[in-house]
Amino acid sequence: MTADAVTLAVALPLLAGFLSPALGRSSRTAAQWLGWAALAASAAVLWSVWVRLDGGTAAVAVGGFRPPLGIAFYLDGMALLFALAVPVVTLLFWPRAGTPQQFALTLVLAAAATGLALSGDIFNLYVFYELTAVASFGLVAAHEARRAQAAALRYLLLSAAGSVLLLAGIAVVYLRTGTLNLAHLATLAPERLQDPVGLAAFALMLLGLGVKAELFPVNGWVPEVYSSVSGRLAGLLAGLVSKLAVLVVVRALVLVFPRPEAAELMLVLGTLGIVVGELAAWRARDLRRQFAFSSIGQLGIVFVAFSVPGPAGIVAGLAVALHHLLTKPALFLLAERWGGAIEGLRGAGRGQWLASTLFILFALSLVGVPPLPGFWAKLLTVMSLMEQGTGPARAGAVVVMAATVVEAAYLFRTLGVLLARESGAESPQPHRGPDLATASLAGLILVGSVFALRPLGDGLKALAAQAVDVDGYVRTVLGGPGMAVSHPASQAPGGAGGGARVAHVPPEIAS
Amino acid sequence: MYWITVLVVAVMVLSALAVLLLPNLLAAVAASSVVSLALSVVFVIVRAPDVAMTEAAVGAGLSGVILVLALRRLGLWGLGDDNRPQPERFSGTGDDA
Amino acid sequence: MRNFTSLLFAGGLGFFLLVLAADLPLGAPPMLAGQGVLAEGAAATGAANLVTAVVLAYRGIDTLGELSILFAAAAGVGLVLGRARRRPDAEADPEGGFILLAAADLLFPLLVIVGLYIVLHGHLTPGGGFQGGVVLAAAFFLPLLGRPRNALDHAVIGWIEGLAGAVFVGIGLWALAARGEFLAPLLGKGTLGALFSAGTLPLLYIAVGLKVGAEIAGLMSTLQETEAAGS
Amino acid sequence: MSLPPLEIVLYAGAVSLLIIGLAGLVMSEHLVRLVLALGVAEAGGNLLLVLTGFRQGAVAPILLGAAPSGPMVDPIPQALVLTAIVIGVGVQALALALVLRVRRAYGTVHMSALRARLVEDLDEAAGLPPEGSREAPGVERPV
Repeated sequence: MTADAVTLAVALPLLAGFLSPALGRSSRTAAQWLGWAALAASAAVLWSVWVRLDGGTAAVAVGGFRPPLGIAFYLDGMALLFALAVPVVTLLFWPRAGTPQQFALTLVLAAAATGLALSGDIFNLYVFYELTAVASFGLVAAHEARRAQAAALRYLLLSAAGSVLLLAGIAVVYLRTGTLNLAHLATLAPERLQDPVGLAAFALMLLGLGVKAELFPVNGWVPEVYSSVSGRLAGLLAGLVSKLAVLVVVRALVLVFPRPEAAELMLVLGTLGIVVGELAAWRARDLRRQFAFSSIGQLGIVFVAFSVPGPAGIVAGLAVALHHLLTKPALFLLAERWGGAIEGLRGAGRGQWLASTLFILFALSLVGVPPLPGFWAKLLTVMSLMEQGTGPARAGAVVVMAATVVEAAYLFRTLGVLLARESGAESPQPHRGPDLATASLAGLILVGSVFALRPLGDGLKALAAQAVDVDGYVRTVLGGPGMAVSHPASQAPGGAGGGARVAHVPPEIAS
Repeated sequence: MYWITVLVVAVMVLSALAVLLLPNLLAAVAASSVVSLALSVVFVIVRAPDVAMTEAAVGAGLSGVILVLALRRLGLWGLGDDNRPQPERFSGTGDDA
Repeated sequence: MRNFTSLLFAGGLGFFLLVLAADLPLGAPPMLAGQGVLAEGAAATGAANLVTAVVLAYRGIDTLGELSILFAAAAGVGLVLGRARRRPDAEADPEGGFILLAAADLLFPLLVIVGLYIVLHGHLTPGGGFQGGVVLAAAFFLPLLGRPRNALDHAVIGWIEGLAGAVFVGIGLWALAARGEFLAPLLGKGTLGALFSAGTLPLLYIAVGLKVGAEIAGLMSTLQETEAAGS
Repeated sequence: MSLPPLEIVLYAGAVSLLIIGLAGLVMSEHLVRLVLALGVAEAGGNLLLVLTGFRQGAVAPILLGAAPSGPMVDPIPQALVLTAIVIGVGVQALALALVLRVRRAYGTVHMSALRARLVEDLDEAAGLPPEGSREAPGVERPV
């Protein structure tokens, strides 16, 4: 299978999604199997491409148009890892009880998330980002409870405002550079985006993408949405979708805006996110919102880690992000099992030993207790921050460590309540098995990774080295056979055609 | 040409302000359709006929119809002052700030 | 207080964007990718309308994403308002007046023809699947305003939008099988400016037009059928 | 005293729409007006994007006859805006459907009332006692 087939990973779930509601009118089961088949095929395609590339990188010109003109998909380890996570996690968190419409929206969400991981064109990323957004609004609003609709509306308005900012940021970038391709932008950025205007464009895009990534000033929707929807959907949004938005931000930071100011902006917003999220989680009085706020805090750590330039930051960020991708959805499933106010859970964990063990495991890893992966992720983050040595980075490291203490405080408090000896007023009924199966799977992977720390670390380092290799990215996307023939960027930007002109000599404006 | 552009842009911006400031929502919806129409004229001026057509069909036509349908279902189909009548605890402070 | 900070924020952003203007190459954009499309777009795709060339060929997957967004929005509206929840008072809705009814009947064939024309000439003149689709949706929705009792059949709409979307993806997959590239242009380019030219682009636009038309018609009739919110 | 060039007028118009729309989004109270403000902001963004391809004295990017009759404007931003407009109307329809549903469920069309009731609802769903004495709910939500 050639790398070009990777477009199937986006196209097949979309195809199944389009047909699902119509098919579901006659047979809901058929629609469900169609969806599973599409996701499985998508995973198979991505897996075979990954095996074929064998640690290398590749670019796919969608439609066969050479990249600066057409849209390119870029495949490296980081992109394929997250793209592969999409169908797998979606299958695990499939809305089994849903309607064909919900199947369709879930499939569309999966296709869009895969696109976010693979695409190398900023406007194409915007389209996929909007698609994830609209699909998740629909999925949130599909819940019967009226609070889900209110939460969806508030989420929609915030997210749409963010999208306008993102669009404005893209417009500024396009006006400055005349291109949308990330690789092409990477070649032009040193010359055209290294000034306050470029920083402004990054800030606009960061705020726009930050809505999904639960970044500090634009995350008001998080507690409302996560505590109104089913644990499966909350897991999908918190675990998967937020990580892919972060991935897009990281690509933009590495390729297009490699300035210390841009990284510092991310560091500051991430730090504020940690502070606000962890303190709110500490104050929260019910399990769902505690996990929602903790998710904001964890995403803050991810942003802080990624703000460190170079491979060290990428390794740390990937470690925290993958760890959170594993633990938080499982915790949301457990929260659905118990649900409700923390005080009402007194003694609920006794007698449900598997669930309680899993909860303890995830809580310990989230806090960062030594042998577990969460510890290594946080250690990497703090070390890379300290190595950077600037004032804000040190402050960030201190905040990450302080956040650990707060996390320990509230998670152990919750744990104490769950395992308390005396029973609460009413003992909540345990329900459905499948949720526990998914959570157990996550737990097994978590424990298994303890014994594979070295290969995992090496793998992450390889991914990070690839991800920061801007020259490699540019060569792969723009330098392919038959692509460099009349690449417009190779002409001097001052003289090309009648219209191209360098930014700093605009006579009309100077007058 | 220059002054036509200035005039259209002025109409567009003033209608946008009207969308926020008119107390009646039906009037505000009408103003938002005027924004879209003026915008589609601007698109013609900047040599974007495809976009102009889309903006006129989608922005002014379709979204106007959807908004009006929604207003009808909300029972706000009238020319009164929509900021007051809802019997609510938090009445519309700051709506027309 | 909240208003004050908001105003401050908006004012700051405005000031900031206006300052940006001094540093932006307004009116003389660099157009690096744009020049390329202008230079080779017509030859590469066979479409006289270069915007169509970009929409369907160079950035075809954007258009697929856009169709999916409209699809997801329509599905979301269906989920939120609920098909089952038909307005109990719909039967009591009065028929429109003579003028509305006559206009709807007269306009229906006219709008269908105009809509199809716009869709079919998308690769030659301004317009295309999206604009034509909206006109088609209007053609089918207008009679509904006059006769509220006749509802559109949502099963039919569902099949049209599903199949039209499948056709779009299917043409893409065909290109993947034939040329090894998803959504690559197929078939002969034809003479520039002829109705039958530009290979698969007109077919893609027909799929877009049907899908957009079906989705918007379904969306509007769902809104029309839902019960009044206050009741 | 020379007049500002055409692009500046258009750019100012686009930025004004963006600002007016965003200001409306943060300040409006009525849900329908929030949706309208969103539409205005999107219109501004779209105009800004189209302007990135505009150049003086160029013609529309459509080939009439054999040879192009002079420089053309950039077709790429126009294609992008076509996409953005359709996305905008989809989001708007979904938002209005949600407004209708929320109005039916909560009986309010005002944002602050909706937010307060949503928080009450969430507390109730979590089995928390409706507590008035809880320190300002605004502190708990990071916005």
